[in-house]
Amino acid sequence: MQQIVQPGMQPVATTFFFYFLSGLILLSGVFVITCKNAVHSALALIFGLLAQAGLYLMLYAPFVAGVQIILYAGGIMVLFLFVIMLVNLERSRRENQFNKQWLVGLLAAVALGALFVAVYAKGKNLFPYRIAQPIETSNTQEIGVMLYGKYMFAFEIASLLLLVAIIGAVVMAKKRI
Amino acid sequence: MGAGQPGDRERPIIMTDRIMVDPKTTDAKTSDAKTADSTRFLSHLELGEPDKTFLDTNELVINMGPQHPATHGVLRVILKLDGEQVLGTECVIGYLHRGVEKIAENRTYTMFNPYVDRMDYVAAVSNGLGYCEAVEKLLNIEAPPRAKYIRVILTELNRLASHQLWLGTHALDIGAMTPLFYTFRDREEILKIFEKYCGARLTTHAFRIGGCQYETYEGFEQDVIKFLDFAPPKIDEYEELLTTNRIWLERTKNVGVISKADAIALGVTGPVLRASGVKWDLRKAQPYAAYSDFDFEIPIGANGDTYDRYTVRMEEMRQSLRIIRQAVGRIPEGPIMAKVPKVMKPPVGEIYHSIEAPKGELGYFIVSDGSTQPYRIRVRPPSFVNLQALDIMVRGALVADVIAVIGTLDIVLGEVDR
Amino acid sequence: MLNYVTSYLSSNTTPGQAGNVLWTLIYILIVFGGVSVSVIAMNWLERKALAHFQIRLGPMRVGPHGLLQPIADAIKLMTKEDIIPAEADKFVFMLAPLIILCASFAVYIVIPFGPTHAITDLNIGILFMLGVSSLSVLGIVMAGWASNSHYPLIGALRSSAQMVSYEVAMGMAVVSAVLMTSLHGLGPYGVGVGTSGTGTLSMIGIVQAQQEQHVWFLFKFFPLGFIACGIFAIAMVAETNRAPFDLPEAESELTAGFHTEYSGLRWSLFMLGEYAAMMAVSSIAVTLWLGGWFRPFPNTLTGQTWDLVFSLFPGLTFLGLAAIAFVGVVRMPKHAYFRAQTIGLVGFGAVLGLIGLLLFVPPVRDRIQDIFWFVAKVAGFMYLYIWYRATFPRYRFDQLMKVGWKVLLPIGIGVLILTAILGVVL
Amino acid sequence: MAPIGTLHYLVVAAALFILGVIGVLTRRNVVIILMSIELILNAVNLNLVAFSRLWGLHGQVFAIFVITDAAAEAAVGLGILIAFFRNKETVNVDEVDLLKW
Repeated sequence: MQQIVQPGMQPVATTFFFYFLSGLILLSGVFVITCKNAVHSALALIFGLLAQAGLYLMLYAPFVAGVQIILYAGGIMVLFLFVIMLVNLERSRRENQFNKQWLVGLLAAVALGALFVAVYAKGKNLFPYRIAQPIETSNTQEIGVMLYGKYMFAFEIASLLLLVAIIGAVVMAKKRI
Repeated sequence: MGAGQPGDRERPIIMTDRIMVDPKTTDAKTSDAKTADSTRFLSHLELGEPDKTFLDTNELVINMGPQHPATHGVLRVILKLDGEQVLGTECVIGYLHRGVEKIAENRTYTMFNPYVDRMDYVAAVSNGLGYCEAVEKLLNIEAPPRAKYIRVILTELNRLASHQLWLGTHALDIGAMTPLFYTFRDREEILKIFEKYCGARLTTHAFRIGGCQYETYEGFEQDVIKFLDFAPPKIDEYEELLTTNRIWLERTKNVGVISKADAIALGVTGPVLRASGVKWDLRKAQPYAAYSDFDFEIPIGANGDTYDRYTVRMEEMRQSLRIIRQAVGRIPEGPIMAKVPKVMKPPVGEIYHSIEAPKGELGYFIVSDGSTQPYRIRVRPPSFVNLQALDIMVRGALVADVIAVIGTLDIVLGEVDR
Repeated sequence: MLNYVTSYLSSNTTPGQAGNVLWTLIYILIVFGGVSVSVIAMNWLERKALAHFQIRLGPMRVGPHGLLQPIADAIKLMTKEDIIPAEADKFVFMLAPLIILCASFAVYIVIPFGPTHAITDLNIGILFMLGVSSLSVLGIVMAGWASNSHYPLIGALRSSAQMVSYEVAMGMAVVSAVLMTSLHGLGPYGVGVGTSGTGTLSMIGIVQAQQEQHVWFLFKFFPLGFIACGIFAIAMVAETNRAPFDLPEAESELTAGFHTEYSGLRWSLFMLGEYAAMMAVSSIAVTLWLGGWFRPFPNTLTGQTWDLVFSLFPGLTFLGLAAIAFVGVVRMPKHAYFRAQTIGLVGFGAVLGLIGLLLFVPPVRDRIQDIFWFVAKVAGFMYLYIWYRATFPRYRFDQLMKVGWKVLLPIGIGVLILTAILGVVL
Repeated sequence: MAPIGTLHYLVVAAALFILGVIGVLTRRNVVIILMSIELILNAVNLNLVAFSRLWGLHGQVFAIFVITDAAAEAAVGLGILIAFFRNKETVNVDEVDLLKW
């Protein structure tokens, strides 16, 4: 992305967009874990994912944002919706949505949160209160070079993983193999 | 089947609807473990206990119709699906039941004649022909040769019209919109001839017992000859759109296959039977009207799939044109009406007469008790019998194939329900 | 303030890149308004063209030659009762058409109608486009599920499977086009210099690459670009759920597929979204393979004369349309009943003619040219859509999947690999 | 408001992570548990991308790998879910308490 540095043409209201998008993400996260209906959860998650793509754009990671939209919102979530529709049970909506260990779960989460707070409070100075300037005009090419250069092996492993996942999913879901 | 079972008269009913009953299903009603209302109609769709294995989907029951754009009227098909695959079907009919056969018992033979037009309303002329010939057989009279020729011409024109309507709707079901309009354009020419001849386009009531009511109008032959020149390029046009179309081939080849043996066992007739490779056409097998005078081929198929039924019907259109061309050149002179008593009182007895309607064997079984009204009339409608084959043809196929097969069976609900 | 307004006009970039909010908003309004108007026009054109394919006249009653029919339809749909089934999931039911609409309109953000006539130019433009257009499947799935009815559900399942499958083949075709941007090979039609450039994902960059290489990607590495474009052209029909891949809304099988339960305004939103998506994917195809906004032969037929000749086309087109309208006026029956229609048609022709004359004015002529050629190319694709619909029967679902996975995808991968090899060799 | 720094993103990511953990630990519906896992992965991605602003693009590359992983996980998880649902007619995780069936 071309970084425009002319005066008066700064990206508008960065702070506002950050709080708006992160609010959207957290709100959707809350909906995901509280909605009775799985489809509503999935929809909330989709909105969260889209908002997160917005955050990636703000972080000058357009390629990751694009991949996020295509793969997450357009692919994985469609798969989720697909499955929810296949297994949608009227019954499951009337049942208790939370399991018996919800108290333990909450406590664990609070403990985790406390840990995060402690870590961030302690290591606050490690994270500069600024975002680094854009590294280069277009980092999509850079990512491509990295993927096919330095991370070649990891890339191949990932493709192998996907292949295994495809086979596994087919074996699991197909009635007659 | 709820269609027109007459009440308990003294005489036993001789013919019953030949319903193909799956041996498994006959006792399905007694073992009714089914309580849910949705499964009420599915008695014979239960294919035994589904094997509950580790990887098993639950089945989906879907109502196709009676208000569905592709069931050709008010046919209701209950589909039991596994995903998109059809496990079984059950046809629920009777939504268009008007009690035609019962009405016949309260009408004189002449009065009942127009009613038969309303059964297969796209091939009304054939219906009339079958009825008139059956009553003539009962009365032991014969229509004069001129009347027979006029009958052949009109019936074959009607066969063409019926096949054109079939082609249009069948193609529309499979998703090709355009042939519908082409066929309707050309069918219009036939209907114009009908209108000029007898004043009606659809329910023509063209024939009377003993012959024809109307003499041919001035220029009838020219009109027919004009149509004979008009139609063949149009039929080529339909074929051009469909016959070699890849998608059409994929949608119709090996879809809705019915074997020779199955077709015969189910009593299927008409193009559906011929497409399975059985060379059976009543026009040749037991010629009626003047069909023995003409030279024509019986097209047959090899595989009994939807594509074969399509090609058979397309060829039948051409053969019909051939028959008409032979007939129109040599319509004999003479009367068009045999000597028929004013009050028809056929002798006591029963008669079965069948003709080759566009859709198959159209039979009339008439029982006379010697009065002016038939004691009982039973119609053997081709659509009704052919519809039985639906289940065999679509098992294991996909939902889209059900549509294609219903289209290829060429059913008319007016005839199925009567 | 005035400075702010004019600063964009003098800059040589899109308003989004210039960071000019005012002009961005203006462009958004123009593009979205234009798209909505073209959807209405497309509606009328499709009905008329389809009707003439099928030896009928199509709409003839509302306005001369049914010109006002889409407006009448819109009014009818807007005033119609909005039915929400009792068992439906109301929130999702109401949200679904909006999602489809937003997804198909958001694509227009990056479509370059000209070198500066785009709302913005992302450097992941084509990726963004694929992503956003793939979001419309969510709307379909939601609509089908929320209706709480069998046929919509099956339609939704079909369509989600279909769109996800064809996206893969589509992606392969797009990737081969993107690859071509970095390969300055000397194809049979290419006269480009053999410098190795870096590829680009930006829509404007892709079109400019075609200019630099002096070849539409349709003709690059001759059969390869052609095949890739063909794959895209097939996959885009499937993506937009149009005949012969209109299984999700197969009328004869599933009544109306995922929008069976919709009526009135919400249904019209689906239609709006569908047509907007059709035009959007056609625009992608034009951008990737047909040279985007460039007029035919920008490199061979150069010089002032040719520039002038080609710049006359927009005006001539409108004058031609006006002429057609006036022929219609002449052929209109001379009867009192048709008086209002005749006058209407005269007015319509006059407006078209005036627009045509306006387009001959030099400053307008030069600015409008890019947009004109782009729209003309898109219109070609739209005509293909209508043509398909009139000609082809509908695929069955398993055959559809077969075409997507077993035919288009392998060919797409093959084209991609061959493109890469040729790019290295040449 | 203060300018947005890396820490802001980290806090959002941490909150998202905790939400995901709560979802995984307390919900019964397997589909929602899987979605909560997606939340967790997304929180990680946000961290990675935020850090990539400071220390080069490796974070973004890694985020792409995480997305790949999420796709694989969703496919297999949902496959198992479908197989499970066919057998037990339930999607509740605490009813999956048999080691064989």
